[in-house]
Amino acid sequence: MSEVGKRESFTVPIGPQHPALKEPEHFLISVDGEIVTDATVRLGYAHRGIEKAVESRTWVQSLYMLERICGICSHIHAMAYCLGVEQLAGVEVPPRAQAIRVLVAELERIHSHLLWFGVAAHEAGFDTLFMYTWRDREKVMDLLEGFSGNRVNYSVNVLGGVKFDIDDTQEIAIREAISFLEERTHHYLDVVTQDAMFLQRTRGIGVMTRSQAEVLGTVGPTARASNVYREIRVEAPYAAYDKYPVKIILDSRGDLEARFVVRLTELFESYRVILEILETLPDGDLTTRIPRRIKAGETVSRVEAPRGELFYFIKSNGSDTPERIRARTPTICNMMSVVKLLVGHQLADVPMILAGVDPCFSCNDRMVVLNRGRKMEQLFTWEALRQYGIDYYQRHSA
Amino acid sequence: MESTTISDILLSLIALLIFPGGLFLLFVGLAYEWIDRKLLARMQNRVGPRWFQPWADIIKLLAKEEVVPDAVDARLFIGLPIIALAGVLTAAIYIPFPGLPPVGSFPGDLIVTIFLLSLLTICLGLAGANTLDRFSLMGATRALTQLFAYEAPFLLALLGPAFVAGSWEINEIIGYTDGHWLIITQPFGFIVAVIGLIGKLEIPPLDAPEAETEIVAGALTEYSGRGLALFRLGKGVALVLGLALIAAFYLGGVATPLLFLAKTLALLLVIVGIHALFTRLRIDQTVGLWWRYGTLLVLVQWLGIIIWQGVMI
Amino acid sequence: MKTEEALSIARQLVEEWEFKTKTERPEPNRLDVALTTVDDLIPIVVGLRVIRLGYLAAITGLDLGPDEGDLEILYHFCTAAAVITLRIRIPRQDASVPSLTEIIPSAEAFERELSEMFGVEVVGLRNKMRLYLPEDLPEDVFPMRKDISDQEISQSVTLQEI
Amino acid sequence: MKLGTMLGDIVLSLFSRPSTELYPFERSETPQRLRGLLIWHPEECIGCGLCAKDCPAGALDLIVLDKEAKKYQLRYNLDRCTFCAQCVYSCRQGCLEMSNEKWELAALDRSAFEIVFGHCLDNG
Repeated sequence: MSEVGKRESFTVPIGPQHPALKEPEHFLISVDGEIVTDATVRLGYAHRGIEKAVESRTWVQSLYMLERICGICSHIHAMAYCLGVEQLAGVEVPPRAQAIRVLVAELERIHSHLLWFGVAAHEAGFDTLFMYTWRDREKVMDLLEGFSGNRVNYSVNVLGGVKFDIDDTQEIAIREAISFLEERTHHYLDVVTQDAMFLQRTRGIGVMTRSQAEVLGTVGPTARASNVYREIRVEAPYAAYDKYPVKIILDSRGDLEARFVVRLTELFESYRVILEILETLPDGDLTTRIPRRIKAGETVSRVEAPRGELFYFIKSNGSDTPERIRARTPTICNMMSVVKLLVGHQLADVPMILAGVDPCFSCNDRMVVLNRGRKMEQLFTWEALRQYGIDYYQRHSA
Repeated sequence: MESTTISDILLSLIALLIFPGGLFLLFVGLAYEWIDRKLLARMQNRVGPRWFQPWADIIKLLAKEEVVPDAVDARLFIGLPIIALAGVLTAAIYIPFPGLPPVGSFPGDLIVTIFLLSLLTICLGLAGANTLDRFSLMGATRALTQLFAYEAPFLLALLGPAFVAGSWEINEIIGYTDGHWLIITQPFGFIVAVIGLIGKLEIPPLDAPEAETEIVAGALTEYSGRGLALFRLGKGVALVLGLALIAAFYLGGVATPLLFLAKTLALLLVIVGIHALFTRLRIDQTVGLWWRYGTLLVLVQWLGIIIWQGVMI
Repeated sequence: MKTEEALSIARQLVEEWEFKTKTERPEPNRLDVALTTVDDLIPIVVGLRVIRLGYLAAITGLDLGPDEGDLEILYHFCTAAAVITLRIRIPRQDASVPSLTEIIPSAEAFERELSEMFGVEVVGLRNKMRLYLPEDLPEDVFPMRKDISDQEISQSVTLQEI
Repeated sequence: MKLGTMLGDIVLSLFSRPSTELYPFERSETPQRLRGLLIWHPEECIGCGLCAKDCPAGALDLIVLDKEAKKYQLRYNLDRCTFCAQCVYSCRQGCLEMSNEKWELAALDRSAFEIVFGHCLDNG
């Protein structure tokens, strides 16, 4: 395609409402024919100002606020927050509660990875794989619902421990589901590494070298698929991860296939850890008392969310409302790196590369670039667009 | 020419509008679309849509308001879906799709039928190019590139049986294929015909022109209401006609309506199986692969026929 | 590089080159380096990058309250379990910090958020596009500052005519 | 490199029962711990109001009718409740629990969402 002369290149707005993206984010992809020449991202569509709202709520209420930052990994946000506040308050959480927290975190990692795997297969146009992965994911959702009473925001965490306990019926259900999922994951790993048509869409696509990954600041499985040794559960074990160590999964190829393989192999780690916890679950009570006013001070709490390192900075001024909570989600780092990665690829690969990073958004924003009359590009904000729509219909229906 | 009496006109009108022609064909088209979606659902371990879902969709779409975008040639925007459906419906006259001999036929109607079938895709491409919306522009370019890549091999694959039957009139070809199962003698031709049909109708895995996750609905992004309904109907009817054509040519002709129905359904099962089994390929992959292997396969098939014909005579 | 080793190297780097700083260890795995002047920031960050110590995990903005009158910006560098935090206090009026994007490209997102939430002018940041906040929020409204309440923020948004 | 690795799954599920169900005609039974509609047992309540104080969504408020006779009234805004069960956890007398049968709580008008437990109106 070495056409000389000015090719008609235009900006393809992917998002904020787009079938490829389950949550609103807005990519401005400039295309020359089918090749991407430039890409920028605009976030903020689901920004609810949680960091501001938390400053006017008590420590107990802000737990549920922070839990709703992300719909898929609500438990890890609550856990990071609780670990930080307990560190500030100098409270020792009973070992049984820590073990249950790790168990639910691993269950959440399984359901998050299976969800991502299905959506990525759907992006590639392999709907059958999407349907099967989401069917198997239901097993984990049923476990979480049986254990905590809610499929998504399970709210297992509470400041100072956990609310729910594991009895034998839960244990039997977990063991049975894990064995079924283990067998299915072997099958999916085989599909991802063997299926000729699927490999056409993943092998050698969206390659990110190790140095690129480090410079662009990617975190989590996406970075580990490019051989970056960065895993909080291994390097800085929190909660009960020191008693139930996890092995880091690395891959050197750095392409989309590697990202699939890393996440699926991580599932095996999660199964192993869960079964280990079930064997040696320490007994003891579930919670300890924690004062309503937390001592003044600052702390940093880092945990490994399914998508990468989740960083919490918590500052307290001694009152019963937090002074400042900064939650830096892993997706913001991955998003910045993927945008730079898109240049040079085909438009058809863009959804796959975006999905490859597993964007879990409850981040953000609204901008439509309408190419009116092929010359001038005009910027609409959400209200302006709504207003424009209303006027249009009045003019035409009158 | 014997005098065309009123009854002839009436008969052909009924044939055109009611029985093997218009309404019945639309009905069968939607029925096949339902079977397609139900089979796919069952293959994906889902319950799948209820029997009246396609009809409900079409009625809903017809009831919906037709929005004609501003920067678009309104006459073309409204006219294209009508031409597409009309083209496909006229192709039905020459195809024995309900197991009965075709209504009309003239020497060389095979070429006309195949052109009419591809008229649908051409209208789709023009409809996409007609608007300003990026997604439909992308969809239009992809639809037309895929059309060129899949049109020639599909035509050659269908000419195989015609060549063996010694005529280009569907009616006579069916007469010849009645006894012979050409799938055995011309296997490559059959494969190319089936994959060509999948490519022409943009059924996944070759649905790059309307890849939902990249360009929303491809060329149809701007369409809503009546236009979309007509295009959907056209697709359904084209599916039925394509299946009937291949079944009639390669699976031992039109024995009895019931047996023919079984053959087309078996072919549909194969196509849905392929749909469920594979990932969507990028447009450059589908076109690139097909130009090399598809055309090669059908030429090898032709070579086989010529040599076989030469030896026989 | 293990946690303790990382922390001691960082402390050594800061003290050896007599940056005007005050270091302290609030928690076993944390080292806080309080910078007195803003222009020490770039040299320290370059120093950390040269010895490849840790990656920029986040930039946190703190508003110490209208009476205190200062903003505090925290740069968190993490490696293994160690968290090295560089702290700078800057006045509220025309607060400005140098941009790190030349050295660490991934800082762009954090700096864009810092500038739109706290009104800190990041000198040298190329892409000043807003990251989270919508267009129709006025330029001079910085939501994360303490002196503005939730109600005032929502009232400040006015429907622009197109 | 294999072609059609999902063939086994497809053929198998063609001949087996689909795993999706036709809700609302078929319903799978709900787990024991499902967090549905809130239920209040007024007998043990001592009127401390911790549940209302701790509720992150502000869905509860406790009205003291008269202190000595231990008569209280709990106003429950169903549409604000996020079913997090913090109130059940905060209540030391254990007089709050969440039912696992009542979870289809949609209604046509908002008045159905203001539930007033307590003496003058027994809850739905």
